[in-house]
Amino acid sequence: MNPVNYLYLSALLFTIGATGVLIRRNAIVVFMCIELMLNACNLAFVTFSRMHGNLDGQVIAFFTMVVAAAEVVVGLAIIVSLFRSRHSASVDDASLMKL
Amino acid sequence: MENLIALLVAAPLLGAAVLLCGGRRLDAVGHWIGVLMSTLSFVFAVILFADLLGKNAEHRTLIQHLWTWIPVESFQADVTFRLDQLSMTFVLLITGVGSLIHLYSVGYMEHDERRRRFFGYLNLFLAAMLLLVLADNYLLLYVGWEGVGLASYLLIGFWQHKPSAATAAKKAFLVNRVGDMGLSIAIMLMFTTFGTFAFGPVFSHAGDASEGKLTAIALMLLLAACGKSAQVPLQSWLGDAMEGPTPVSALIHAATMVTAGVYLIVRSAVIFNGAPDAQTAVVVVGAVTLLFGAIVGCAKDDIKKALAGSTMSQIGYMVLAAGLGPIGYVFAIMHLVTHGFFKAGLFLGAGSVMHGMNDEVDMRKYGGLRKYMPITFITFGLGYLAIIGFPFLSGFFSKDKIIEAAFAKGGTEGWILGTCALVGAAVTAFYMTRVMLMTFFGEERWKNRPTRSPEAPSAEPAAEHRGEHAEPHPHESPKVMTIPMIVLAFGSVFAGGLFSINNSFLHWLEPVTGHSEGDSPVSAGAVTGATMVCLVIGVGIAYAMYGRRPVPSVAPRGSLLTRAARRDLLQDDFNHVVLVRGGEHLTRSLVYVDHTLVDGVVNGTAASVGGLSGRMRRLQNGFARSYAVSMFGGAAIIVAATLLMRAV
Amino acid sequence: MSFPLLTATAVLPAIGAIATAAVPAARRTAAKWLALTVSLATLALAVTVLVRFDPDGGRYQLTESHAWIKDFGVRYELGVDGIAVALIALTALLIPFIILAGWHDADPLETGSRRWRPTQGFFALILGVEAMVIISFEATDVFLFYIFFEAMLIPMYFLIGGFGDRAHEHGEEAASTQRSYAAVKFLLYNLVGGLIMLAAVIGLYVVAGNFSLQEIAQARANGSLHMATSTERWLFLGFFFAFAVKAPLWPLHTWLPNAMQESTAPVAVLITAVVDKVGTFAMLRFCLQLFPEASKWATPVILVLALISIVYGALLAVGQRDIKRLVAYASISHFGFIIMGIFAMTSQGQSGATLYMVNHGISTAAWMLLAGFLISRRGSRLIADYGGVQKVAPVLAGTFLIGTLATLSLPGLAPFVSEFLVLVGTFTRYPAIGVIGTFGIVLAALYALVLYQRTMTGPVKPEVSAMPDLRARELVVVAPLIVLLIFLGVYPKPVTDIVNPAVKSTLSDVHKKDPKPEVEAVAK
Amino acid sequence: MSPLQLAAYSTSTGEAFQFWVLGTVAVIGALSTVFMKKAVHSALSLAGTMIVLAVFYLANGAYFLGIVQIVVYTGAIMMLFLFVVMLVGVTAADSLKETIKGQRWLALLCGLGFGILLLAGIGNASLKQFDGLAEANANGNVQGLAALIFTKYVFAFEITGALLITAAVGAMVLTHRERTERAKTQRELSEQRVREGKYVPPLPAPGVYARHNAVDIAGLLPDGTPSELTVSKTLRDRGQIRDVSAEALNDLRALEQRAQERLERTEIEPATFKREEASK
Repeated sequence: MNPVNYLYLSALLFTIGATGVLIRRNAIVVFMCIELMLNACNLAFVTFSRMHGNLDGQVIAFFTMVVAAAEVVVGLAIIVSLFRSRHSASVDDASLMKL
Repeated sequence: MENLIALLVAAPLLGAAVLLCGGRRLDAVGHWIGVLMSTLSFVFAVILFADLLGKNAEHRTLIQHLWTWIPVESFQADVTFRLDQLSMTFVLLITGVGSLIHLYSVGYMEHDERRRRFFGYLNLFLAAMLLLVLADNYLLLYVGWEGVGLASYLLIGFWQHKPSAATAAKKAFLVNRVGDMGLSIAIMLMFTTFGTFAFGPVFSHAGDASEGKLTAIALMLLLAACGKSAQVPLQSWLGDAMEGPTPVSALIHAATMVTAGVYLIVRSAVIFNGAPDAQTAVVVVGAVTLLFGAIVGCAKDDIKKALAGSTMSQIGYMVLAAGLGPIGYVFAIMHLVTHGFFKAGLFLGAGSVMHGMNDEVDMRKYGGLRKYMPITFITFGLGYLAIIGFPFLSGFFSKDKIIEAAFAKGGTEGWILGTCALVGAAVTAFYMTRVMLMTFFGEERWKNRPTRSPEAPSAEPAAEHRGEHAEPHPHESPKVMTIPMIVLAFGSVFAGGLFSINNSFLHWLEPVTGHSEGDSPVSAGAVTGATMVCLVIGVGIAYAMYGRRPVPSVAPRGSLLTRAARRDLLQDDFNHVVLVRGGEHLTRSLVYVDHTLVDGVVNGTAASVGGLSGRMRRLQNGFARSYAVSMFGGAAIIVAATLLMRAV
Repeated sequence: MSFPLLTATAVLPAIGAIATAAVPAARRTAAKWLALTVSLATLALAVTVLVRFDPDGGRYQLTESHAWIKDFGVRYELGVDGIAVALIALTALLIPFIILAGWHDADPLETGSRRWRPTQGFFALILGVEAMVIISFEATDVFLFYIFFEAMLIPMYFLIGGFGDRAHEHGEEAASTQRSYAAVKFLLYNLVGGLIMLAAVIGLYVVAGNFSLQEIAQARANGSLHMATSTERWLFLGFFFAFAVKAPLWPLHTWLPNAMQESTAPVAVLITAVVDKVGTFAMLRFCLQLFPEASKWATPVILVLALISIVYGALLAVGQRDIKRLVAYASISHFGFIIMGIFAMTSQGQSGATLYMVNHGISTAAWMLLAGFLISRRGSRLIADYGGVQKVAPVLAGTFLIGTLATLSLPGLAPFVSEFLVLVGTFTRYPAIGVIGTFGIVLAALYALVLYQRTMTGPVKPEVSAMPDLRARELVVVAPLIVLLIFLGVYPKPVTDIVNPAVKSTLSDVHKKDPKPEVEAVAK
Repeated sequence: MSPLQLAAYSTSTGEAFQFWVLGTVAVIGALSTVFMKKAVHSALSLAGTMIVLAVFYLANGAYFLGIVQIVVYTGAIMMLFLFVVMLVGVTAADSLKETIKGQRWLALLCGLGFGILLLAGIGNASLKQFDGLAEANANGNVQGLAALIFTKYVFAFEITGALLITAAVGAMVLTHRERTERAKTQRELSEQRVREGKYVPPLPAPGVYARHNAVDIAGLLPDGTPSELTVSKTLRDRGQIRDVSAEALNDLRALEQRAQERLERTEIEPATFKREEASK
């Protein structure tokens, strides 16, 4: 098997995640989809690391994880406070930006 | 001596400034300031005249350079005055007759609360008119030209609370502006042709220019003259201008301003001499106007309008003479001067009649006034005799010369012009006799007429101050008014004779205008005889129609020609329909076009951008997911573009 | 280093504007006096510029030059030629009158009105406009000019939109709506013009590598800077469009009637007599000097447009029912004359056009301010609402008549000199256009006299019967303007002496010489 | 081509087998993350996908990351998700029904297009070189990573640390509610209720007679209609009220029918009659 397949898988997962972001209304699920996209990227990084024979890709994936963790913390905090004030976790409810 | 020239203009200008800016404080003495300033100017004129007489004919041109007015590269306009025989003649006429009319106005305008302003305007007129005749270049002449137009505007509209007066004033100014346009184009043409528009260089180099250019310049000058001198086709304003106070009609619209056109043509003699086609146009205009004015004068019942028609006709004579070239220039000016006397006298007489008749202007409501106003009757009568060319009065000499000159033009042209002039003389005799008979002879039609209802607007609002009576009590005017009339009557009687002794006037003007005797196919005696025959015919018909039969106090319907003549031969109607109505429609539709089309295109663009934005705004629905789709789609497109670029 | 006189002339009103705005709200009168004092001081500085300027000296004088944005070659470069000096003097002269005429225009309205009228702001904005206009006249750096050319729109926008006539026939709400419409229209028109010009300014930088007017003009003259024909034409059009909107030239004129109609009379004067002059001035200074060939290429079209402006503006003025709109259309007609004079490319035409800018400034100021006094008395802008004012207020009517006569270019008053020069200048090169332009003077007489006749003469209308005559303050505003009109009409030489050399160098920039007369009647 | 290089180009059969099986699982997990109706199910699916990914990391020689993936992601982050799901509860947003017009189609189109583009891009790329990590991992994977992180990427590492702290503080700020005013006393609250003319007495209790005392069942009004006021606000917002009024009436009707049958009475139904009256 050619390891390029990992990249195909990564692309597939990324696309699924992106589509999920677009069609789900529950903010938590949207968030999960974003995590899925990040993980897809990580897979690609790890694969690239293997292809190039150095560990830089893994380091980047590591950073991605850290950043993802930070993002999840803040994002979930936002969801919680949003739910507190609006009693809803729907991203469509936060549509005050329209004219 | 040259330095006096500026004072000629300065005196009345100062008077005007003082009177117009002085305010109510000067109300009590304002009119005397006006008279003083105009008389002062006359005195200067006499001094200068004496000085000129003391010099050789070749040295009778005085130049006074005051300051450089508009210097732009080769365009050099100076404020420079030129006093030569021609302008001297005019200066004397203007200041002399002007001073007399100033004096007359003191009495005539006595009860008008705005008399100070009236004198201010009169002084302004004098200044502008003097500037016109003294200017040494066409641009400065143009200043005077428009200046007299302004004064005329102000004076015609002096009783501006009357809408008719205000409209007449505006009309006069506008029609004059059309003429002014001609003058300004003529100046531009001169500038492109000669590089200057000062009299000296232009006249000395006129021979070098092509005939086409000269014809163009001359035709434009003719247009200017038509406007100012009320010649066909720009004559329509003069009749309406009679809305102004009568002294104004006498001074501006009879004696001086309206003759400025003749001055312009005679002054530009060199140019006209080089443009025979333009001269033909001038004589045609003169001949047509002479008949036109005469016909109109026959039909009018308003004494002032009848006189206005007469003025038009007489100026037609002058223009005709001026168009004849060197044969006629001198006679044009001579008739101008004599006409200045007798027409001013006639108008002052008419003013005096109106003064005594509660400002009634309709001659059908006069009659038999000779008993009540003897001085007015005599002076008016002398003016009448002068204008119809009664032997050995002023008009006889000057008009006869013009008719002779017309025949002297030679060929078919000469015969046609001469005949026109003769017919004009007959018609003149007719309508002037008609005026005379209707006013001073016959039954007293002003008696026992139905009282005027109080609501009816008075013909001249000054009447309000003099007390409105149901029936007028004709009376002689005060001395301050009759003295000028008597002086003018002297002029009407003797001026022509004086000028003709030894052809003194001819010799006086010849150095400026040049002169040549035409070869007349008819002898001078024959022309005089024919003129006399015409005169008798005209007077006879008038006597038959108005002396023998009672004059109805309401105008009969009259023939088609009469009715047309009453309406100024329908020229006003033509103007109204074509120019006024057409103009109104044009402006109205332009306003519409400006609003809907010019503005509409821009507003339409704005509206469509606005509409598009409104549509685009819907995309901003506030849903983060929608925005995310856009981003995602955008990203996809970018990736696709990158791939495509790499593939290519 | 010598005293930066030009900077001072522009900076003083700017400081004055800030100081006026900073006056506490309660002390309105102090703010007014402060603004008036500053404007008079600016006038004094402008007179100093006028005196220090040597007509026979170099082309640009009193120059100042400092590096500003080095990376883009933008410099703070000032300098004046005769044309600019005349216009700076005009601006500095008119502002005190505008302030004085608008003395009560920004007073708070009677109780019951919800609108807030910041007096300080009104006068500060006027001074701000003055500063920007003056620096636009002084700038010899294209970018510097552009900045102030555009920045002017901001204070003007607020002046138009924020302060209108006190009375309005359709009530306060309608007035407010129309006012903001007019202000937005003004802004949009000029902004579009300005943005197109910005593109051209950037294009010029790309081609020339710097923004200095003198350097570029010099490089163009000695051939070291070559521009492709099409490039030059596009750049020219970019510049010209902005100036034509500002000027305004038909068919880009429709913002002016709205703006003048809705603003107060002093602001209307500010628009037409001062701000619009920047447009025509810039045509002379930038279009002709930077793009001589393209200017010549576009001349026929521009002349025809100018001609249309003249006739069209005059005809529309005849058809107006609103006094201020009438004045606006009259101004459009007059701007047609100015543009015609500029593009006739003769010394008479261009000197006449410059003179016309000055004279039109003065005459329109007099006419419009008097119309404003009239309107403020009756509370209506409609011509039909007046009649017989002459009888009630003779001084007002008399001065208004002089303004009317100046508008129709009566000889003896200043506008005649310039109008005739423009016509002669055009006629020598383009006789047909000159002749049609002359029709404009007939039409001018028509609209001007119609206005005078309908408002001032005739029977006295009951509503105007109690109208007071001119007050002392108003007379102080009008009298000097009228004196100036007469003086410059009789003796315009001081102005022509300053302007002529500048026009001569401008003409040599476009390689044009006056046509020779057919007959050499004048010995050289 | 040496066997070593060949090894770099292809992997062992075992790995291939593992990839195809677990890859399928990962895709299914991802799909169910997106399409599961309940957030809890989504979270669980995601956790599954992540574990699969962890295995892939291990397979790709990223031993450290594989472990971290399991510990941090699946262990910590996914638990956090579940915790929030619990906090927020099940909401109406869980419905898969689309509310924005055309959104779903656009999203699917974009997703499909993007996916195809990505796959095509990868397919197009010339990914010939495949070095393998044998050399890099010679001193151990963790040591290799540490060497990089603390030398080459030390600044990024530090900054990431700062980011983490900031995120922690940020989360705290976001979720912490500071009282800006004094809490109202019970007295003040009751006075306010009276002032505003709101429902003054204590709220009615949920439940119907003694038959249903669950909190999600609305109490019945005298005429038999359920009163929403009796149910707690949270349940109301979620739309989780059970309506048992019909049940009670049915029971009543059944009871009466039975009584009728037993007592052989003819029916007079004043209750039904009244109800109809009331419902009008």
